Amino acid sequence: MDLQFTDAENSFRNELRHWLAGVIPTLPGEPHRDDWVGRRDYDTMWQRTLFEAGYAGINWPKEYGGLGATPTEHLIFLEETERARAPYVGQNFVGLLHAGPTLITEASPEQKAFHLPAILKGEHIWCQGFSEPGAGSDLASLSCRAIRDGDDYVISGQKIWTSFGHTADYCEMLVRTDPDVPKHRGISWLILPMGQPGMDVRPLRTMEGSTEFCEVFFDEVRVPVANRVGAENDGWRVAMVTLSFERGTAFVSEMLQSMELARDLAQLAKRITRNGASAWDDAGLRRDIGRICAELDALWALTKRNISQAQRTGLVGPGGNVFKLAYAELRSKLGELAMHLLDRASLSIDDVGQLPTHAHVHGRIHALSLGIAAGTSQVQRNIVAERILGLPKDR
Amino acid sequence: MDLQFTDAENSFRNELRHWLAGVIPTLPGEPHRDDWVGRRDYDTMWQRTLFEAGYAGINWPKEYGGLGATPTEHLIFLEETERARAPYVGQNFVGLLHAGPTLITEASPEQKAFHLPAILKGEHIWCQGFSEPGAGSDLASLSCRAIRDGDDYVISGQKIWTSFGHTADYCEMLVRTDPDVPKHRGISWLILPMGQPGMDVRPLRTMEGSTEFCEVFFDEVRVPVANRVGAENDGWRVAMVTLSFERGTAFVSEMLQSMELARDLAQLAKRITRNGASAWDDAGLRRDIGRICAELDALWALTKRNISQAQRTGLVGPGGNVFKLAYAELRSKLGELAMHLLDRASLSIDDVGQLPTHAHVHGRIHALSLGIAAGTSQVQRNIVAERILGLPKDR
Amino acid sequence: MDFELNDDERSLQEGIRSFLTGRCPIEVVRANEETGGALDRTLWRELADVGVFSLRTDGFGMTESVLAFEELGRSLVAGPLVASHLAASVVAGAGDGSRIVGLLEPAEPVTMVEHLASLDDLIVLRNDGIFVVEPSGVIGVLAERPLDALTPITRLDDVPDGQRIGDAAMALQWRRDGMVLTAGLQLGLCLASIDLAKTYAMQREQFGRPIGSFQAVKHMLADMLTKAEVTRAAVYAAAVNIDGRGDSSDLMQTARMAKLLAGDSALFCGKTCIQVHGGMGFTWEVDAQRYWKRACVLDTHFGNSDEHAAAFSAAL
Amino acid sequence: MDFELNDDERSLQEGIRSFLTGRCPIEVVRANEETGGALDRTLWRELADVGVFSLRTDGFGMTESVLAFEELGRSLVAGPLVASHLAASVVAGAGDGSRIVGLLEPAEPVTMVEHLASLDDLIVLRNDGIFVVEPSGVIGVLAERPLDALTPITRLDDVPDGQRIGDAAMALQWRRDGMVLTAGLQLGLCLASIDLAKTYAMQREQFGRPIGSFQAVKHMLADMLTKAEVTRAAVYAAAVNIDGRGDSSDLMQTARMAKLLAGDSALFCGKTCIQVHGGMGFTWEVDAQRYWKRACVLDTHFGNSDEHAAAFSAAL
Repeated sequence: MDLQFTDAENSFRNELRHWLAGVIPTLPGEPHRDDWVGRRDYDTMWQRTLFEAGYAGINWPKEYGGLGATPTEHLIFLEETERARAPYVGQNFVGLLHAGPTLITEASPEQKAFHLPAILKGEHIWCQGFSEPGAGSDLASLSCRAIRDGDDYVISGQKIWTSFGHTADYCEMLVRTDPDVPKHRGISWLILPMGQPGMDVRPLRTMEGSTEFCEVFFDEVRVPVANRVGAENDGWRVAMVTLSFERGTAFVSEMLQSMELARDLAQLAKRITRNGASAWDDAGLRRDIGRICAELDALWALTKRNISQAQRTGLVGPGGNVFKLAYAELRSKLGELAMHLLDRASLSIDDVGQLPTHAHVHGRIHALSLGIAAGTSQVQRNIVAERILGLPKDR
Repeated sequence: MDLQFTDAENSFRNELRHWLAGVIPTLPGEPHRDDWVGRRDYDTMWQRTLFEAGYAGINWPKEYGGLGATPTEHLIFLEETERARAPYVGQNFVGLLHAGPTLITEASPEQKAFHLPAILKGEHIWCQGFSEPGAGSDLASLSCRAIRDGDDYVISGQKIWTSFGHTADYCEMLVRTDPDVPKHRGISWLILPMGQPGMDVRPLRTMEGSTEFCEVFFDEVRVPVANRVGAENDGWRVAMVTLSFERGTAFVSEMLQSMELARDLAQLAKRITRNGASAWDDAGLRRDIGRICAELDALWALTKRNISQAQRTGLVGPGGNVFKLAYAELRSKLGELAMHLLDRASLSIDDVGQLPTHAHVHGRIHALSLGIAAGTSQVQRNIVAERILGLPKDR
Repeated sequence: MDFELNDDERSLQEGIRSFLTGRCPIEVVRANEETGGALDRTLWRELADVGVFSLRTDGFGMTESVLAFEELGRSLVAGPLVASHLAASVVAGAGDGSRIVGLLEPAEPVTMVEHLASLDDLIVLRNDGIFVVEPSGVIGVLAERPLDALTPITRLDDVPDGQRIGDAAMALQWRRDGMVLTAGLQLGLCLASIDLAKTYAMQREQFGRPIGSFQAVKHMLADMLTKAEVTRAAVYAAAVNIDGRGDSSDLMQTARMAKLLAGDSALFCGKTCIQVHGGMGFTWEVDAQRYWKRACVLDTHFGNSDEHAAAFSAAL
Repeated sequence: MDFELNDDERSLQEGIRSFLTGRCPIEVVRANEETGGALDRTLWRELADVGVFSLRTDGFGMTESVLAFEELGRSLVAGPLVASHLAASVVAGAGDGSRIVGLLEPAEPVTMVEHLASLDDLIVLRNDGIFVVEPSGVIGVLAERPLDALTPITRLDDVPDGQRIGDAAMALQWRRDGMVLTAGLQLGLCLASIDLAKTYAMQREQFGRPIGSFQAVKHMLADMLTKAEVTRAAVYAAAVNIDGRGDSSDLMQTARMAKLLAGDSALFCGKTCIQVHGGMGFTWEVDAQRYWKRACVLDTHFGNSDEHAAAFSAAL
C-alpha cells in the first residue's frame, strides 16, 4: 500500500497545475445559477478550453480523443481543478461521463465519429432520458414506448429527472421496444436529437427551487432506427455498461468540497458567539465537528482505495456502494450540524450578511438528495448485502 | 386529559404506602443473585405477604381472588412498591402475569380452582415453554410435538428461554398437536407439571453470565389430556389471549428505575473528573444526559397514555409496541453513555470501588436484550407498520 | 388519572380540523407561496373566529390550545400563530385576528424576524421582559430565498427596543407557553408527514408491489410513528401540566421536554417523509419538503432541541 | 499511488491468518474463559514466532503490523498484544515472547490494569514518559466478573511509579502507534462480527426463509460492512502514513482518525451482530457477545472515540 504519488503522477500534476494557473485568471465570471443558457455557454467554453489544452476526456481512451489517463491521474485532475477553483464539468456531465463512455463501448463507427469529438470539444450537450415517473428504483420497469415504423421509432411516453433537458442537443434514451417480454429484455438505447416535433420539455422544480431537471413528454416523436445503439431490445445491457466506467472518481470533487466545508464550519464556530461565549467553547460541538472531519478523512482514504482498485482491476467494486452509503449519511450529519450552528440564519438559502448560509443550507439539501439520487440508500444497502455479502435476494 | 389522581386513587396509594412502610423493614435480606432456590423462597415469601395483606393479583379479577384494580391503581401499586424498594415479582412473574391471566380466561373451573389460588399465595412457581431454538420471532412454527396416547399427551422436543425452569412447579406450554395443518392451527396449550420423567432442564447462560433461563428437553414426557387448556389445536388463540391482559403497566417498574438511573448518572458525572475538570463541565455530555432524561420523561408520559387507554378500552393498543421500540433504543443510549463516562471502570460487571458500575453495565447489557426479547425491534417495527399504519404484509 | 382526550377536547380538536380541512387545504397553503408568503388577513380573521388566538383568553386552557395548534401544524398554516396567541391577552386585536402580531427573540449569530411585511405589531421577547414595536419602523434585509417559501424572513442588524408590556417573569412564562404551543405545531407536522408518506408508500409501486410492503420503507414509517407518538405524549403532558392537571410541578422542565422531543421528531419525520418519496420527495411539487422546511423553521423558535437538552440537564 | 495491498502485504496477512486459524480457532479462545483469562505462555511464544511482536523491530513497518493485528482481532486473541509489540524495541524478551509485557494508562475515574496476573513486566504510559514496573509489586483489586471474560481486570488505587524507559516524546509516539495497532484489532473485530452475523443470517430460517432475505436483517449487515470498510481505509491510511508512504504529514491526526472510526465501528458491529442473532445473540454460547465485549475493552485503550473526536477537532 502506498498513498504517495509516483514521479510520473507528480509531473502530470505539475503540468496541469501550471496550465491551470495560467488559464483560470483569464476566465469570464460565472453566469447566474438559474441562467441555464448562459451556463451552457460557460460550461462548453470551459470544455473547449480543456480540449484545446489536451485535457478533454481525461478518462476516455486515447483512440477516441481522450487522455487515456489512469484513475489516479483522474484523481489528480480533479484535485487540481478543485484547488484552482476551475469550472466544473457542468452541463457536459452526461456527454462526458455517461453517454460518451457508452458510445465508446457500444456505438457504431459512424455514431462514434459523429458524436464523440463533438462531446470532447464542448459542441454537444447531452441529457439523459432514463427515469420515468413510474420507474425509479425499478428502472427496468420503464414504459416509454418506441414503436418501429419503417426506418423510424415512434416514441410516446414520459421521462423525468432529465438534467439540462432544455439546453441539451442530444438525449441518451431508454425506451421499451418490446412490452411482451420480461422487463429487462424489451428495452432499447437510443440517441435522440432534442427539439423534435412532439416533444414537450418542462422544467421540474426541485425542493431547493432550482430547475436544472426537466420532465420530457413524448407524443409520437420520430427517431431514425439508425440512432439506436446496440441491438434492439439489448438496451438494458448497453445502459449497464456505463456503470463499469466508474473508477472511484465520481465523488472526488464533492469530497474535496465537503472536507473544506467541514473545516470552514470549525472556523465559523470559532467566530460565532453563543450566550456570550464562543460557540467553539462547547465541547460537544467540537467533538461533533471533529468526528465529522475525521470521518470525511476516512472516506477520503476509502476514495483512494476505490481508485486504486479501479486502477488494478478496471472496476470499483463494492467500495462504490459502500462509499455512497457512508457519504450520504455523513453529509447529512454535516448539514444538520451546520444548520444548528447557524440557527435562525439557516432559514435563508442565500448568505445572511457575513454568514456563509448558502453553502451550508444548500449542502444540507444536497445531502437529502445524496440518499436518493442514483439509487436510494435503501437500494444501496440491498446491493451491498446481496452482491457483496451474498445474502439472498428479497424475492 | 388529566394526569392527576382521583381521591379514590390517592387513598389507594396512601393505604398501600402505609402498609409498605410497615412491612418492608421486616423483610429479610435478599439472596445472592445466582441463588435461584433462595430467590424462589424469597419471591414466594413476598407473594404470600402480599396475599395476606390483600394485594396479591392486583390486576386479577376479584372473583378469582385478585384485587380487580384498575390499570391506574396497578400503576400506583408499581410506583409505591418501587418507591418503597419492595421486592419484585421475581419468579412469580409467569404465574401472575402470564399463565394466571390465561387460565382465568380459558381454563376449566377445575383448573382454575386448583391453580389460581396457588399462584396468588406464592405456592406455585410457573415457567414458560413457548420459544424453541427454531421458533423465535416465528413462534407459530414451533415443532415440539405432543402425540395423543389415550388420556395422555406424549411430548418430545425442546424449549428454550424458559425462565426459572429449574425452580418452577408448572410450565405453560405450547406444543404441536397437529403437524398437518397450517402452523397456527395445530398448536395446543398445556399445563405441564415440572419434574416429569423424560424432562431435562439445563441452565442457559446469558451473555451476562447469569442462568435464570433454561433449555428444556422433552423425551416422551407424559401429560394428562386433562391438563390442556382450551380446545385441542386452539392453543395459538389461547396464548394470544394473554396479550390482551397487558394494560400498559409492563414496563412501569423498569421505567422508574431507568429514570432514577439516568438522574444518578448526572450526579455521577458531577463527581467524576476528566482532565482535571468535572465531567459535568462538558456541555455535550450535559446535553446527552439532558436529552435522555427528557426522553425518559416523555416515555413516562406515554406510559400514562397507554394505561389510560387500557383503562378506557381494556386494550393498550399500538402504544405498547411504540413504547417498546422507543424504550429499547433509549435504554441503549443511556447504557452507552454511562459506559463511556465510566470509561475503564465499565470493564467490570460488579461495582468498582465507589463507582456504581454494576447498575450501568448491567443496564447496558439489559438494553441489548430489550431490542430482542418479546419481539425484536425489527418485529415491533413490522407490527407498528402493518397493524397501526395498515401497510401491506411482507408477503 | 385519565390521559386520553375527553369528549370536549376531542370535539374541539375535530372542530378545528374540520375548519382547516375546508378552509386551508394544502392547495390553498401552497398557493400562498406565489405571494411570497404574504399572510391572508381574511384567513387570519377566520382563524381567530374559530378561537385559535383567543382560546386561553376565552377560558380554555393550554390543553385545548395545543390540540388546536397540532391541527394548525398538520395543515401547515403559516404565520405568527404562536405569537398572536400569546399576545391575545395583552395586545388589542391579537385575539380577534384584526391585528397580526409577530414575535422575535434576539438570537445568535443573527436576529431574524418572520413575516415582517404582514405584521401589525411586533413583540420583542427578551430575558428581561416583553416589548412591543411598530413593525413599519423595523429595518432589515429580506432574504431573497427563504428556506421555507411560506415563511419570509428578514435579517435585522439591530434588535429594536420597543415599549415594555411585560416583565422578566412574564417573558419566561411566554417562552414556556411558546415552547409548548410550538411543540403542538411540530407534532402536527409529524402527523402530516406520516400521512403523506403512508399514502405514497401504499400507492407507489416498484418491483411489482407497493413500496410500503418493503421492510425498509415499513420500518422508516414505523420509526416516524414511534417518534410522533412519544412526542404526542410529551406535548400533551406539558400542556396538561400548565393547566394544573399535571403530574409535575416543574412546568418549565416539562415544556422543555415537549419542545425538545417535538423539534427532533418533526425534523426526523420531515426528512424521512422525503426519503420515503425517493426522487419525488426532492421535488417542489410534493409537500414532503414543506413539512421538513417548516420543521427547520420551528426548531429555531423558543430555543432549539439542543438548547432545551442543555437547559433540561441544568435541573438534574 | 496504489492503496491496495501489494503481494508481500497480502501474503504476510494470509500467513498470520493461516497460523491463527490453525492455532487459535474460536474454540481455543473460548476455552481460555475457564481459566479466568490467564494467558497461555506457549501460545504467546508462538505468536512471537510468527512475528506479531517483533514485526517492526524486524524491519517491517506499521502497515504490516496493522495487517497482522487485524487478524489477531478477527481471531479474538486476548492479552496485551499491543503493549508487547510496542515494548519490543525497549523491553528485553517482549519481542520474542519470552516475557509478557502489559501496559496501563492512568485514567479517570479509575485506573484499571488488564491481565495483571499474567504479566512479566508492566509499562506505565504517562504523558511525561514511559515507565516500567514489576507487576508482582502492583496492588489492586481483581474484578470478580470482568465484562470480557477473556480480559481479567484489576483496579488500582494508586498508579505505580516505576523506572523511566522513555521520555514524553516517546510516550506520545507510543500512544500514536498504540492507537493504530488497536484500531487494527478493532477492524478485525468488525470483520469477525460480520462473518458471524452473515453466516447466521444465511442459515437461520424464520417464516419459511433465511432471515438474511429480510430487508431489515440485510440492511443491518450492509451497515456493518459499510462501517467496516470505511474503517479499513482509515486504519490502513494511518499505518501507511506512519511508514512514510502516506498523504498527510500529521501522523497523530490520522492515527486519531483510525482509532475513532475503529472504536465506533467495532462497537456498532458487535452490537448489531448480537441483534442479528436475536435471542441466541444474548447467550453466552454464541460469540457475538464476545466481539461486542472486546470492542468495549478496546475502545478504552489509548483514548476512546469521543476523546479522539475532541483531540481531532483541536487541530482544526
